[in-house]
Amino acid sequence: MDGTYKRGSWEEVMDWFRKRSLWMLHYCTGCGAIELPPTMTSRYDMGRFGISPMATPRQADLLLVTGYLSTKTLRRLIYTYEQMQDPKFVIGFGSCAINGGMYWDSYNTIKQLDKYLPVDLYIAGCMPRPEAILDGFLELRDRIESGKADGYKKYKKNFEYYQKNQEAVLGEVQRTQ
Amino acid sequence: MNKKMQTEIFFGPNFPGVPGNYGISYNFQGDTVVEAEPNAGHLHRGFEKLMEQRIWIKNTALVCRICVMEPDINEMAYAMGFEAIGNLEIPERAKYIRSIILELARIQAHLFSIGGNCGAIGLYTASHTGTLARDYLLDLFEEITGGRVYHIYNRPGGVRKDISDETFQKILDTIDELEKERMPEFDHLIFENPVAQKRWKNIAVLSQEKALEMGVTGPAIRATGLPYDVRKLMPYAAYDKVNFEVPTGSNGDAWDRLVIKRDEIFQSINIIRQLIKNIPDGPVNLDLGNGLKYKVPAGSAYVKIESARGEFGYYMVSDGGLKPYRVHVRGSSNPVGLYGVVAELPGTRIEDVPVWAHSLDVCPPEFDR
Amino acid sequence: MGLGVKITSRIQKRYGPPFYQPYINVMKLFSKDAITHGFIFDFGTIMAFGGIIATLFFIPIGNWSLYSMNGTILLVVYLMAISSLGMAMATVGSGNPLSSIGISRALTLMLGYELPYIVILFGLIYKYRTSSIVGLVEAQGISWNLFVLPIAAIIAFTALLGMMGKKPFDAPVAPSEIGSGPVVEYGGKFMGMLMLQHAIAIVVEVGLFVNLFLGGADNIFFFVLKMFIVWAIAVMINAIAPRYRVEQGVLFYWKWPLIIAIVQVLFIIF
Amino acid sequence: MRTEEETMKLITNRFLDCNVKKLRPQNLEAKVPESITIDILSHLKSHGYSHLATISCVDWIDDNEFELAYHLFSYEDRINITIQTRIDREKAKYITAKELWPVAQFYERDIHDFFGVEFEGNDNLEELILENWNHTPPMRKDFDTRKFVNEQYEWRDYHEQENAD
Repeated sequence: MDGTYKRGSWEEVMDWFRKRSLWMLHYCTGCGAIELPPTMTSRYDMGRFGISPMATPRQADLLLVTGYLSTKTLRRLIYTYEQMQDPKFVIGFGSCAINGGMYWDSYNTIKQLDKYLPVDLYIAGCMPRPEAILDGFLELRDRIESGKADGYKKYKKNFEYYQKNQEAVLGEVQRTQ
Repeated sequence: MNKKMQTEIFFGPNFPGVPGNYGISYNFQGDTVVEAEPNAGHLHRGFEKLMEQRIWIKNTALVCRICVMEPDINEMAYAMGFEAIGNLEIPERAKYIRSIILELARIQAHLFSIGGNCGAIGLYTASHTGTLARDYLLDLFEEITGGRVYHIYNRPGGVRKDISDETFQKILDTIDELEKERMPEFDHLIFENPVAQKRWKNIAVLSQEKALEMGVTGPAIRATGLPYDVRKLMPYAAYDKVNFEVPTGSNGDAWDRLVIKRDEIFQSINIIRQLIKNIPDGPVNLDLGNGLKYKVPAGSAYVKIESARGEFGYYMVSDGGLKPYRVHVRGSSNPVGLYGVVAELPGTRIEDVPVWAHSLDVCPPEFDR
Repeated sequence: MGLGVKITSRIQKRYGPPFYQPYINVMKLFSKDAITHGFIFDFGTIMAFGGIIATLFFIPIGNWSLYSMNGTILLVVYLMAISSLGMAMATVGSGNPLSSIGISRALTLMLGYELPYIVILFGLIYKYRTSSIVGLVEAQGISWNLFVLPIAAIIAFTALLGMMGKKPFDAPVAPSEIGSGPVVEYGGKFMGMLMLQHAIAIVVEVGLFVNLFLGGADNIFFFVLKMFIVWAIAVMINAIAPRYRVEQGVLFYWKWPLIIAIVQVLFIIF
Repeated sequence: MRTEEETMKLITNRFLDCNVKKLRPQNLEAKVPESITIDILSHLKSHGYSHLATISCVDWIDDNEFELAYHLFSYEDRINITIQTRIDREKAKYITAKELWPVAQFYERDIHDFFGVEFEGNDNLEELILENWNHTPPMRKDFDTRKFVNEQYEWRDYHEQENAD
């Protein structure tokens, strides 16, 4: 994070709106997805923070990587990430996104998420509880407010670094525009 | 059905209507699916390879991560396989507690799948209340085992720790509340809803011969009228000491499967009551000496138990070493998720693909392992 | 709109988002950049948006109404078709198979609910001998059409559900089957414009219903109150009803409402 | 409702050198030579063993053989039979059981993915679970997953806190 960059007042107003209505992409990649329905529904309701699941990457601006990632899913996740609109944020769930977690010696899961996608926030816990997920969302909101959540800018800046890592694991990755 | 009239759709991994991380790419003409192809493997973590690297006791923590909806089923099957090869006899009380945990897991899985089914046809209010009812059961699990969803509780040789009396009382209260307030609510909202009935009746029909030939088990085969339930066919844990009947349907469509799931919740409730009423006391698990050095004698065993979705089998082979030689997991939605897509989907309408997937309970981590 | 989401979430036993949430969503969407799919895509969206605003002019809101010459009802029904055609052009331009299925469903559903709706409108025109909405509002005076022709009001309400794409008939926008139908390819700004268009469409349709059947109020406040009541009922039905398949929806419309509508018209003529 | 002993006789009197033994109540295990497995499967299927739970494959690397285990279950007799056959590890080829149980083609495809066993008669054997995987099939004993992981991915470099107070 290169600290808060100089932001015009218009950007701050926009961040206030972006903070209030985060649209989460309805794509459960790993085992953390079992804790999402309780967070979305009546008990730990995340709708009251303006976070609602969206069907398509075009409309969503928050990508949840719930748990581990197999190489096959990584390829599709990169396509999804590139389809999303620009101020986009990525949250990594659980220890599997940080250092491979319980499947550290599995041949098919990736070990570090932020070598392939710029991650703004990690939520700890091998399948974090709904309260932890909500706390993670609130933490992301404060980061957006203070302008620190700028993963998407980082992705543009050192695109070659990410591309090199992705090619290393996946072989040729087809680029959308 | 010439080729150029068809368009291809990836009902793929990133899609709201799909149960879990799994893709079906089908091409359709007009409104009906012409041919479909499963595209599985997104959740493959190589469990069987990892299990060969870890000693016997360590695998219990790994095993419950295989199927996300029902962690206890995997722990139980692994423990039973472990005891089957070494033919250990676990104490009576542990058997009772194991059955209670399994029945609670079954209720939770059924509530989740009812919620999922309603989500597939757009009745979001029911999926909200379904998940809410399930949440109270997760609190119960947290009370007993410490974990919300992954509770590494059924250890080989018994159960990790005993259940105190007030926890039993809490279980009984939650079940009564579930039966008295939650289930009637579901009946009004889901089962007496004319529009829902129209969306579920004779959709995704699975005939009896096809179900038998495909090796489908669980609510899907009971919907076609055959009362096959592993708890009755090969009783394990404390199921032979409990009387319950197996609900069956008639014409094997999505509606019958849902009604069966609903009746099974009631059956599980009265099983738990019977279990808690006459639970013997005594030790809760077999002490196997130092767990880290325990060697299972050479041999192999195929063990199967009744999960909420059907028969869940473990084939375990041990060559007498510290680590299991080979463990093969047979998920209960294997036939449906892979072969079912190729055989059953052509001919259904597009709107019914998610209904088909949810009602037959396709659980992708089971066949990806 | 915001209150609608609040009511649905209350039914689902949870606190919904704050009632001003739609405004925040729209502002946020305008702050995101969007990917266009060529000229047809942009033109279609603007056309849909323009069509709806044009329809808005002809609906008398309270006692203020812009045009009160004859034939406004037919004009309104025609203009409403314009906006959905605009959206259809945009989605076809976006080239995603999912959205083309969605839009083909929307048009077939439109066929479904237009038929009984038009039959009833003819009934009304014939009864009051005037085809301008304002004329109809005065003709009702104190005895609202709701009580004079109750059956027509119920059928118009079901058609209203179809028009707004509320739950029993929201096959075109079904998220679980075709990834939220026509709006699959709509990015930031386009999505914002589309949400505004949807909000104004609701105002138009419910306003039309209130004018025709609830006697249109004399000042703005009453009008908004009536619209809210009708809207709340529609939202409650939306919360508890699952989704019809398209052909079930159309069949539903053509089976009972059409027959009753024809009976209603005959009843008016004699 | 045949008991275990009758089922054992059902196999032994029909086929010659296959020893069937009873592991636990309601569980039988039959070691069968490679040549007659498919006939035994169809014979059992006609006698009520209609449910094929799954086909598993075990890699006995020290005696250089793969072992295919077919798990059958009969709803009438409530007996579970595991038919185990040994096939050579190098030229790993076997006949498909697709005609008896169409669902077997996907179990065989799964085994082909992980062990590299060829099944004639099973037309689509392309990758089901893994994606463009060109190393040795992963579930074989000679594939070491930890060595593979270390050279495929680098580990996060944990910089120790200097002042770990």
